[in-house]
Amino acid sequence: MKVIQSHNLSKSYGKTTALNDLTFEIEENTITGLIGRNGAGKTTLLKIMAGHIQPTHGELRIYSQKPFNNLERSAGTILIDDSMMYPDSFRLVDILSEVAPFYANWNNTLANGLFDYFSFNPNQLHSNLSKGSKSTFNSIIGIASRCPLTLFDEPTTGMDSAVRKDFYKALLKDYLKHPRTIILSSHLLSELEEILEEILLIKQGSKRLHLPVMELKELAVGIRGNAQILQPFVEGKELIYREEFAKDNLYIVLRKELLQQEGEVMKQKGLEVFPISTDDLCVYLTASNKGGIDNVFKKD
Amino acid sequence: MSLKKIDPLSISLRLYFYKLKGYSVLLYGLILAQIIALLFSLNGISYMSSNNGELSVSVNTYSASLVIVFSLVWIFYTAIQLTTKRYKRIEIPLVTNNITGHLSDIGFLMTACFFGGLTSSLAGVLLRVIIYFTFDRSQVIVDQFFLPFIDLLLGAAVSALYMILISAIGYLIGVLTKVSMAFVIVIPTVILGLLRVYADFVQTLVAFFTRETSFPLFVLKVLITSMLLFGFSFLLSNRREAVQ
Amino acid sequence: MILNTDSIKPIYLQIAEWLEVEILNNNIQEDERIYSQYQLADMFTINPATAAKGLNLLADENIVYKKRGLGMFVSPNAKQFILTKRRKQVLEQMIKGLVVEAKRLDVSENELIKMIQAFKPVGKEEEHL
Amino acid sequence: MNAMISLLLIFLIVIVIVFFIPVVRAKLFTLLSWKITLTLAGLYLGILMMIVPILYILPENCLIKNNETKDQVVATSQNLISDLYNKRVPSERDLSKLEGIYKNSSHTFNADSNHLSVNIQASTGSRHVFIERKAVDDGQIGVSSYATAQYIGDVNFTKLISPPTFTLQNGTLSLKPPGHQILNFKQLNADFTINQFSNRNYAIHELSTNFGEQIVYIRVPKSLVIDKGQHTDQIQMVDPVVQF
Repeated sequence: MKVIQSHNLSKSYGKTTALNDLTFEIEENTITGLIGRNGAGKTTLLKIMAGHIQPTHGELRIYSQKPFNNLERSAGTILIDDSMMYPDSFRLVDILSEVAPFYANWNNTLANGLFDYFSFNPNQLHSNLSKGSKSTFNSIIGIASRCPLTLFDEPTTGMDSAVRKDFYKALLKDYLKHPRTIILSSHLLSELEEILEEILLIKQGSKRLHLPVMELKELAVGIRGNAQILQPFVEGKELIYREEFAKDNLYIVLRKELLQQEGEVMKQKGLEVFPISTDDLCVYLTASNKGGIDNVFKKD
Repeated sequence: MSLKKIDPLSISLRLYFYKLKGYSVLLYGLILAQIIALLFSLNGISYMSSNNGELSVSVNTYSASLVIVFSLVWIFYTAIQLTTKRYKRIEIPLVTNNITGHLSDIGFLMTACFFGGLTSSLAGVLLRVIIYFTFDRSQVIVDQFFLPFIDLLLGAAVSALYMILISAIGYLIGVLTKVSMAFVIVIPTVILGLLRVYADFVQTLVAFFTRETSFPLFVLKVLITSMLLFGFSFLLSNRREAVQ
Repeated sequence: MILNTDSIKPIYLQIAEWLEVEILNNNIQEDERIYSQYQLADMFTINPATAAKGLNLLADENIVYKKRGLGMFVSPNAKQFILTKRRKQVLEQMIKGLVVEAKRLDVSENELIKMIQAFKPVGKEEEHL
Repeated sequence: MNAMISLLLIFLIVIVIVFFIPVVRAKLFTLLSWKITLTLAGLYLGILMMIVPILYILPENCLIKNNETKDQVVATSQNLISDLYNKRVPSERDLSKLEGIYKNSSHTFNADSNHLSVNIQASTGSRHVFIERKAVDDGQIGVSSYATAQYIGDVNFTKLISPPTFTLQNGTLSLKPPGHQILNFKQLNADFTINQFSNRNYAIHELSTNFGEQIVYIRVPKSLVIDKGQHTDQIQMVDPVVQF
């Protein structure tokens, strides 16, 4: 069943376009990674899903309802981001007990268990937490609320790597027991790649890719070697990335399916053919101009 | 997935209790304002004296009206505050929509009005007791010293009603400024303009409430006006996006 | 075992290979029930869909078989099959690389064979994943 | 009292300022959880409510009362003065039996001489001295001082007027005024919220001051010689029998 259906979704703030003609669907009870660079529109998309803002054009439906100003959707959705605020008269321990009544599936044992595990001081104020601790605390709420649609916007900002791992582990373990639809946004794919099922890659508000994360690893292939030998093979093919380096050396990235049987031939001609890590691939796919930062320095 | 019907009233009630606890800090402002007003009140509100050479006679008049006035200022400020980003952001992580957000805000304001009305009215009693014990009793005039209990209740109800009215005005102003920052300039200009050019109109408007001598009619006027003001705030903000 | 997340090798392949090794080492007997996708997801902190793909890979090769409602079980001749497959695939792949590299380094065929014969592995044979 | 109020006010204002400094506020809020806040607010309301019964058990007879018959009383005392000047003495001979007249001192001296001169210090205000000759020669001089109705607003403060002091020496009766007397009354006013609906006349009292007159009434033995000295116009004989 499709939980989220987005159709030609666009959102602009004044003259700036945050989302541009996004069409995609997300299955129920999957974990999807929303990947994009800073400013790609991840937060805007999540806010539309959570019903905090409404689209400028097109529409997004969750369980076939528009989420904006929709109480039913609000009850079934939680968006965890670093702008979450709690009243100053609540200590951390108060927040957990005060937020609980709003979520039908809230699990107190889990919330308190995680709270103790991450050794929070129950009497601290939310606003006095460090960035990392705040992210951790918010994530506890995100996991324990067990909302049918759980959205995390850059949940691990400021967390140290041990806590990150624990967070992903906790999220996955609870997901296995209580499946729900989870969307995690991040600018970095590698740290959450394993727990994802799908990946939605956006670039400047537009969809770049939406596919199972397993396919991403085999999507593209990199070839490196002498430019004269390499050039004829890739002539006329659409390249994801191309970089000339050293003397007569060329590095290109292209879709695997474009290569077919030529791979073996290339290897025998001394070209290096190798898979591309998902992180690199995301960087190439979301790069604003081909050639990357090197181009800036080449102009001299 | 949960597609079961969510009841806006029960959510509003949950939000109301959340805000009652969460915003409770605001009550310190009210209590402080009332205590300061009470201390000001101990200096009397009016003074007259006459002298015939051998004898000076003066009368100092005391009233706790200032406590009510301060409470009104507080509720006005508080109502505006509730519409600001700072407070609206507190709703965001919770289950809410515009209606439940407003209803719970109003719930909080009503509670504050009830509390403020009662305490500001009782402050008059405290003022009397302080005067009884600190001044020369033989020079304290008995008339209106012992307020009839029924008047005390009436005073509390009327103060609460005035607070409700002012909170509705403040809330609407707050919402207007959220709709467009232009209102931050427009509202004071309009008020000043009205005062200057249509002073009579403003007076009539004020007198509509302050000159009403029938209590039931007053209740009706205040409640209907407040409902209209709050309703207008609802309409203005219903399609507004949450704070960014 | 901890997955090598930096590896280029897809995680479902790593899972499938790990299960093969478990079978080779007799940690899972033939006709014994193998881990479910959820157990694997929990053990390795991976998405259950990824784990399922690893299991399906084994099922496609008849290393495991499905029993309706009971889960997946190791096929009776799984161990033998894995050994044959590994010999064929892994070794062949390595030799291919070896030959290409030898050519680049101008090592003749005879020299290469001598080098292979001269190499005496120390200790036990290691498993490569 | 005022100094104390000012101190408290300054203290409170400092608290308010501190309250609005973000850093201090944050520190403060770590101490003020909603439980504490609501408890304190409840305590505040509770204390105010507990004061209500205290107000109603306070004894009221020590407070000064209003007089509803002010006009009549003022008329009586003015009539008395003119009656006395017209040598019509009330038959009781004790003026305080009249409405609105208050006797604030009474002395009896033994005459130490066969004549009497009355010494009234200058600037004693409107003090009328009346001398009545008794029908007998009992050698005793009776001096009483009276105040006629004195009002501020509706409050009759006649009884609070201090009497002059009298001394008799060598046939001279000296009258010493009590010095500048200050009366500072406290009147309470119901809050505007109550006044708006109350049928009682709760508006601030009309605060016209009505200073009355002070009368010194001296009764002397039949044959005493009276020497009016320089105060002829202030000393009036009220015994029609006696000839000068």
